[in-house]
Amino acid sequence: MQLENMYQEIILDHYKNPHGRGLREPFEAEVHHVNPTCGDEVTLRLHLEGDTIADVSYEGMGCSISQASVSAMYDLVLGKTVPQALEAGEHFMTLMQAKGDPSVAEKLEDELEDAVAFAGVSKYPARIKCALMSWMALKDASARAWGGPA
Amino acid sequence: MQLENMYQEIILDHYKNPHGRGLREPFEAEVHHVNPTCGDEVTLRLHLEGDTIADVSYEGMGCSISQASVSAMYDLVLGKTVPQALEAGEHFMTLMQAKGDPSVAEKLEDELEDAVAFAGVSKYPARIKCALMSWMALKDASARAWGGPA
Amino acid sequence: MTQTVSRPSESSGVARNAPLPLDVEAIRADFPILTRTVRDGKRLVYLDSGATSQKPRQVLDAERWFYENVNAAPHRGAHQLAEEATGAYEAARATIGGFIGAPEQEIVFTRNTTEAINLVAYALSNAATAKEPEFRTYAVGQGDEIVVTEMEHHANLVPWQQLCERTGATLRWLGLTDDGRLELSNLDTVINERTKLVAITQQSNILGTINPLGDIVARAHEVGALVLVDGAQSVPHQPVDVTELGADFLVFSGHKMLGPTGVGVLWGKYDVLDKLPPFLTGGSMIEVVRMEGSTFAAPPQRFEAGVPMSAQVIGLAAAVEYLQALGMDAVEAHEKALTGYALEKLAEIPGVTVIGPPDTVARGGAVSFTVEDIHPHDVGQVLDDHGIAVRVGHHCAWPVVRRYGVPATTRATFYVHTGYDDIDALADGIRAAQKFFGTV
Amino acid sequence: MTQTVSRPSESSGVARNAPLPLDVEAIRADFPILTRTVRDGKRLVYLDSGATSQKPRQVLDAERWFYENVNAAPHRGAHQLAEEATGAYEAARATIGGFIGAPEQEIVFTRNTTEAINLVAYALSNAATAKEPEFRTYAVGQGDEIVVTEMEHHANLVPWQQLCERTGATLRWLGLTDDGRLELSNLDTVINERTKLVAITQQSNILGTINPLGDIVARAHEVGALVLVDGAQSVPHQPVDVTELGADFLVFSGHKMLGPTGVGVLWGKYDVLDKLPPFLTGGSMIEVVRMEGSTFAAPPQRFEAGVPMSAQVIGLAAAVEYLQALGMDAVEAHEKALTGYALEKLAEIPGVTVIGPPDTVARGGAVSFTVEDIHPHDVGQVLDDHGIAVRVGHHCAWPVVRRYGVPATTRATFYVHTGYDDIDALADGIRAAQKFFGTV
Ligand SMILES: Cc1ncc(COP(=O)(O)O)c(C=O)c1O
Ligand SMILES: Cc1ncc(COP(=O)(O)O)c(C=O)c1O
Ligand code: FES
Ligand code: FES
Repeated sequence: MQLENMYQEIILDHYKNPHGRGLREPFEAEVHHVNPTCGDEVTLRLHLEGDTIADVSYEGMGCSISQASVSAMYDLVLGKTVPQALEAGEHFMTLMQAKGDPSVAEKLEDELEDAVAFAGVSKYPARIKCALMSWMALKDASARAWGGPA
Repeated sequence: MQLENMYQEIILDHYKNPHGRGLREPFEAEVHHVNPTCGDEVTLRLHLEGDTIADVSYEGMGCSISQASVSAMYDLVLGKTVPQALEAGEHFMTLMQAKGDPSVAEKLEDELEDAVAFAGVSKYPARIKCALMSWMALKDASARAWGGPA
Repeated sequence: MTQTVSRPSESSGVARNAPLPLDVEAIRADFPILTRTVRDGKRLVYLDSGATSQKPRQVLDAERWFYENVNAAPHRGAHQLAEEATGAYEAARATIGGFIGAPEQEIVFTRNTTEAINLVAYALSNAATAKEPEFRTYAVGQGDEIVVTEMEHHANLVPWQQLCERTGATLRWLGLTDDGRLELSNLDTVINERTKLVAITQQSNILGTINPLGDIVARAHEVGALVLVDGAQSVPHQPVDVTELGADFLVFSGHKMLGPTGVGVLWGKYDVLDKLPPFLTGGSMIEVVRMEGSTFAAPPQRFEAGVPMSAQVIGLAAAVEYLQALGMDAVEAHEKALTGYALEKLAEIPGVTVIGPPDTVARGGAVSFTVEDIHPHDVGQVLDDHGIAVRVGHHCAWPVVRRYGVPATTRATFYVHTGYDDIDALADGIRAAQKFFGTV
Repeated sequence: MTQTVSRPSESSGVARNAPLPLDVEAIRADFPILTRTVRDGKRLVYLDSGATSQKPRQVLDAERWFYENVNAAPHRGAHQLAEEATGAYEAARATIGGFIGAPEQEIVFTRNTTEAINLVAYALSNAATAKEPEFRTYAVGQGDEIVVTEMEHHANLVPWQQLCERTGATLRWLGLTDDGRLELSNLDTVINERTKLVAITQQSNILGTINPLGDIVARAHEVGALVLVDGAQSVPHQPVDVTELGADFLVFSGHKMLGPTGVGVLWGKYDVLDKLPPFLTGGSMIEVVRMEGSTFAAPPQRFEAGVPMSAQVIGLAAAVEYLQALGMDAVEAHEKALTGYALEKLAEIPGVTVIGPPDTVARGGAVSFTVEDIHPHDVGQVLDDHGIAVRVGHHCAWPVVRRYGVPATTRATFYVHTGYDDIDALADGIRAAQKFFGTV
């Protein structure tokens, strides 16, 4: 069984008990992303205080991987500055391109916290988009809410 | 060498010395046919006296087979009634579908005269259209010039 | 023929139905890919023939024979290879036409069903701007209507949306009932005097529904509309005869019926084809070309521009011969038996809901389902881990999943090499998924 | 590499040129079809690669590998086969892109060159009716002009005539000089501020001419026009790099470059592709589909509707690798040597006239000729009887034969397996035709 490799305990926990779920006010940007291959979607709101992410609230339907990913992302980026969050997004992208290489996951463990559990997903090309959907939404929302360092 | 099979002496004679070539008056119908695969063409005029083909005059460019075919057709249909000529056309079509079967040619020898020499052409699918071009033109011209038995 | 490969599954309370009409074991031996294993040595249980079918050796051999012996551009060239290639290509056209009861001059080769549908859709908008009066017969424009159904594959929906966008025509559609059938109560208002074309699938790729085409064709022809039947999921799985169908167009894909990728078919009534302007233009479909303008060949050449997918056409003819040797009645009966068995097996599993007709009446072998509290993709992932290949998602029929209030489904589809053992594996796999995600 | 298979022909006064750059004997061993005989046991002398090329074993094996091991619909399905099929398909895209110096997301797969050109032509008319503002960027309409040349293949002429018919735009063209070159003296008036697109071949399939694209691309971009280069006869025969070409689109066919039938390529600059509306619509090219309307994926998926010709794409990548192993510089040099030799050999025969540039300067290996007082098809027939496969007719470039006042030509084209012996056979065959028809 290779299944446990992808569906790590941490992932199933986030899936069953998502952190930060629900759409909340206030917010500076709201985006809606769709995964065209499966039809799953996420609506994501971003609330900033200065450079800092004060809230990420979201709603949507999707598979365990996409739902767990947005929950783990919530934990990871809350309280970070936007540049820090975008950097984490880059790390997560690197993890998704690792094709299951454990050394990549090892190196990113500190940066990605729970989200490093998604390492196994990178062995299943059809699921990478699931894990990335919320990160793409966050990037998009950041671009709208935040003009970058002035 | 199978070449002689297709390029019968009779065919080469008609090609080098075509019978009835040239466009003449009077005529009741003029048609222009093109072979789209090679670009060759024939212009054909039909002159009737009553039911009888009094003249078939033609001009055009084309390969040896097409040129010899129109010349042999001229000999065959001149003086025939339109229904007789169309019947000869049917026989010629049968010959072209014979895939080189000599028994077909044998049976049609009386009806087709010189034109039976085209039997060898039926073994070369790409050349069948060459041999048929003038017969198609004649059929077309007959339909225009002649309303059929009233 | 007897079916020996599958043994009754111990866990099942459902009695096996009669022996399957096809000799599954013998057929499997013809499919090289079925000897491979997946996910660490598991037998490949291929239940995704609805997306694309696997190919028997006979089809691969036919293609290779073409390339190694007669490869040349058909209808171009006066040498022996070109003659033989042309002969093989046109003989294949006759074989494929014969399979659906059509004369060869009504068979147009396309890449797939999608291109065949687009061909018709573009011909109708081209008709509106054609300079040749005879090509304007079927012109579509403002005030005209095109009718589809809510169960169409995107391939039989989006091209008509786009035709409407190009021409100003309006798209209308027949809806669906709760049990996966067409809502026909408003047939006579949806299809009306303004309707120019009705495009409808014969078998739904997601619900399995087989539609009552007779009534729809009759109504369409009553108002003078053309009818295009999407046979992508019917022609591979049941006998289809265009003379009985009564439609104007039938489209299907080679890759879904044991044939190669890259070849599909548009059948059209000759008189209709003859009045349509060309779609793709270029070599081999012309009559005379001048810089100032061109005229076009008669069908089917008018619709086959450029050097064609010759080897694939030859391969598709071999696929047709393979199916004919099995007999399409037997293929249909085989899949009906499997479908009945699958519906029973799935009904036994708590939490599993089939989307589509619940029994085998007017129903083909596409079995879509949801599993309570597990996302379809996660179900598919567990099945994959067991070596079972299914499709997950909206199956290119997004409006259907939306209609039934689910985000997506997991879908199993059957074919000539499918046996009871494959369906047992599916049922066991679903139970494993429930266990894995802790929903039971 | 040395060339041992051909011996100097006794009858020839022309000295053999240097040893050929490619090892013809070794290459021939890769092509199964070259072992067959034609017309009662004669060696097949295949001089019709310009129509379609033969396929090496490596290409046929790659296709078969795909079918026997990973066949599934790419980008559709969550099982291992679908993953592997998608991986192979996208890896092939990268390989084929690399061959012309393009990133993979700029490579769109089509059936052939013809479809690729039609894709662009329809996208430009669809742009005029698109509801999305960004898709209207390149809209073509009344008052706009499309520019082609008089040497285009029908595939690069008729689609533009039809685009003009659909939109009311005007077609203009560059003419030809007596020695088979483009007439460029009026370049600046033919390509002007009204020009929306210039479509031009890199190598003429009938004259062999290689066109000076640099000047034409520069002028087109000066006036803001797009440039489409027809690479059907260049990409198989010479190194082509899109970054050096400077054009916006490049199109070519797999079957002319040792690849399978049924697959072609549209390369487009990403920024241009991104602003084009879709052409064929259906599955796999969408973003969101509702009954009321749909949105579309980014390129290249936007232009690849339906289940693709996956196996053929894999086969084309194998063909590309085969050509890369030979080296495209060597392929070009090889054909140049053969062309020079052929032009000399033909010049020796009284009554033979070459239509096209008389030497190898800016000239590829399509050698078209007429033989005094013998119709081209009759020449071809005698050659065929000697086992020599050539093409006869207007070669889908009817305006060219009309321009040079001949009804048609006989054409020999060369490729990697062509040797001096093939050209000797051609020359001998022409003499035999003259003898047979009694013109000498
Ligand atoms: C220059 C040129 N353009 C376009 C084409 C059309 O290619 P295809 O028939 O593969 O679409 C050809 C060959 O037929 C050609 O030689
Ligand atoms: C009902 C139906 N129509 C059309 C299509 C499109 O077929 P293709 O992708 O081969 O063009 C499919 C399958 O994908 C289908 O199931
Ligand atoms: S299956 Fe849709 S996001 Fe995972
Ligand atoms: S080659 Fe043109 S008619 Fe014979």
